[in-house]
Amino acid sequence: MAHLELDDHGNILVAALTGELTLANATEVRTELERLFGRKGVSDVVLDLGAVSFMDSSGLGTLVAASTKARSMGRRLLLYRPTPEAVHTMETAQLTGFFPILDDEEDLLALLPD
Amino acid sequence: MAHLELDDHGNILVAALTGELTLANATEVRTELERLFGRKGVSDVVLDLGAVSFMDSSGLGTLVAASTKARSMGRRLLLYRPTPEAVHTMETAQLTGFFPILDDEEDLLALLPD
Amino acid sequence: MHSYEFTTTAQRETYRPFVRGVAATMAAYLASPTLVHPLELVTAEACANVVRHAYPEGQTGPLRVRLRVTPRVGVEISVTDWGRGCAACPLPPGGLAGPELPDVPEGATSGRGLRIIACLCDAVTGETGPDGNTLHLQLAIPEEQWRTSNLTITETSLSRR
Amino acid sequence: MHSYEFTTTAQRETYRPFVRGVAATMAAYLASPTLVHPLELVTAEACANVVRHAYPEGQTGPLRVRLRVTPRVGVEISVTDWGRGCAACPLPPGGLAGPELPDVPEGATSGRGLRIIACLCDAVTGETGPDGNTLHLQLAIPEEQWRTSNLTITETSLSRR
Ligand SMILES: Nc1ncnc2c1ncn2[C@@H]1O[C@H](COP(=O)(O)OP(=O)(O)O)[C@@H](O)[C@H]1O
Ligand SMILES: Nc1ncnc2c1ncn2[C@@H]1O[C@H](COP(=O)(O)OP(=O)(O)O)[C@@H](O)[C@H]1O
Repeated sequence: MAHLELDDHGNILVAALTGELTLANATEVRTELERLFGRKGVSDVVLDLGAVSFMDSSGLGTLVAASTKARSMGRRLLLYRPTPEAVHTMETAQLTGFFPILDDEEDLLALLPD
Repeated sequence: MAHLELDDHGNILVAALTGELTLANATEVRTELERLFGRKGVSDVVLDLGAVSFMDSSGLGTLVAASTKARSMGRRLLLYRPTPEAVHTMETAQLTGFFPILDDEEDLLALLPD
Repeated sequence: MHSYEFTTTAQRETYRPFVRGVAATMAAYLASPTLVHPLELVTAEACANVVRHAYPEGQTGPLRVRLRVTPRVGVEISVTDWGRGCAACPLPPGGLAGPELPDVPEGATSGRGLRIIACLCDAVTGETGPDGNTLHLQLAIPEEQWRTSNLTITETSLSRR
Repeated sequence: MHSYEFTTTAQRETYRPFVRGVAATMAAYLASPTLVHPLELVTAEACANVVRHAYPEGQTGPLRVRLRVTPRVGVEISVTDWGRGCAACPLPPGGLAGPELPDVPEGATSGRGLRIIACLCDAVTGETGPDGNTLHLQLAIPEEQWRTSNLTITETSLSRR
């Protein structure tokens, strides 16, 4: 796990997930996301899903739970470049619009204060 | 299936196989190879295995049979760029040395008369 | 028709290897790997339900998938458990269809599995009895999406460039 | 230990989809797809033998693979048929080991399946009886080749380039 350096103005954290996000590891991912939100100074967590090859409704449920908890603390969970399959899963699960989605690096950099 | 033009000095035919070469299609491949050797003017058939993702001992057996038949007619079956997996399968089947193997394009062009 | 049967013990640890096996068998019939995703997803959702809901908390039991492939037509995936039965989720008599399912509340952290299944399958029926509780998923697959042959011989003549 | 069972009817048409399913379940445990090849190959050879030799010409019968995965240790693949039995190929009492097998004649078009199996497996034993004819293949897999987790979170801070 890479060491984290939050930069001065940045209270945005980018976390990349690789592999799968399913029932098999949903609890593990949720714990990890809550740990990230618990970091001092973190306002937004950007979850990079670019390398997530498979996601099921249990995986999605974990993201919903983490996002709801973050919102209740005035923070945000954003999803970064989900694969077409992941987008499709979210659509069939009627979850489009629930998460802020960043499609590319431009969207990501737009989050930064000037 | 692409149309074949044998060039003037060339009586070498390059045939590319894609997919798998297994028990499931061994008979089909053997028929096809015999058809190629039956072409007028063909002396060598170079079988391009670069895109063959899986090969089993039945697939190998088919190549041995086709090669033996070709030899009996004074012709040759050569294998072109087998994948590392295919080479490994040939090794464990004790078939190294049985087929002339062309590793790359240089080997292939060396077949041509000057 | 080609038939395959897969069984394991329903556990979080066996869920993904098991579903990947079923998906790979289906993938062997299809022209492109991208077509596999919806087939894998519906299988995964039905198997996840067995892992999460079929057997009492802390216990486990068998999970079986029967796969029937009718080449150039479609597949039927039947997922069976021998647990408490789907009394909690009776399927409508005519089977499951997307529009008949209640909407999932926005922030709900569960309840999307059957919706995904209903949305991606052409027909879903269920059955409960001494032979287990089975969800039958049917998916038609357009003819051009089937792998026609896993062999193509292309011929080229050899000449110096 | 995780157990999986796969069954189908032994046919040329079902052979590859079936073996791909078994291989994908094993692949789910491994760090790299390249490690799957020997596992898939030995499974394929044992299943091809059932398709080609177990049942009388023109007939078919069941083919079953039982897979037992002991994470961080290895796998055992048991391939069973209910055909004529391996009377034609009695395994040595201590199981099958490469050097004990007769060499395959150079131009032979068959007879390499058991050799490949013996060469790639750590232990091979066979058994014939009313419960079928089974070839048990055991393969140890070095600890570093197992997938440790299918999740890695890497953190980076966001800043303008
Ligand atoms: N195999 C099963 N055995 C028992 N109950 C089930 C089974 N499958 C589904 N259910 C019930 O149906 C409900 C809806 O399932 P689903 O839509 O997949 O959402 P979720 O699993 O996230 O709750 C489950 O909460 C459960 O009560
Ligand atoms: N499941 C089986 N049932 C009956 N006979 C078998 C079985 N597996 C192998 N055999 C016998 O063992 C022989 C050697 O098998 P193998 O080394 O795989 O070579 P091949 O299958 O190419 O002949 C076969 O020819 C066959 O007679």
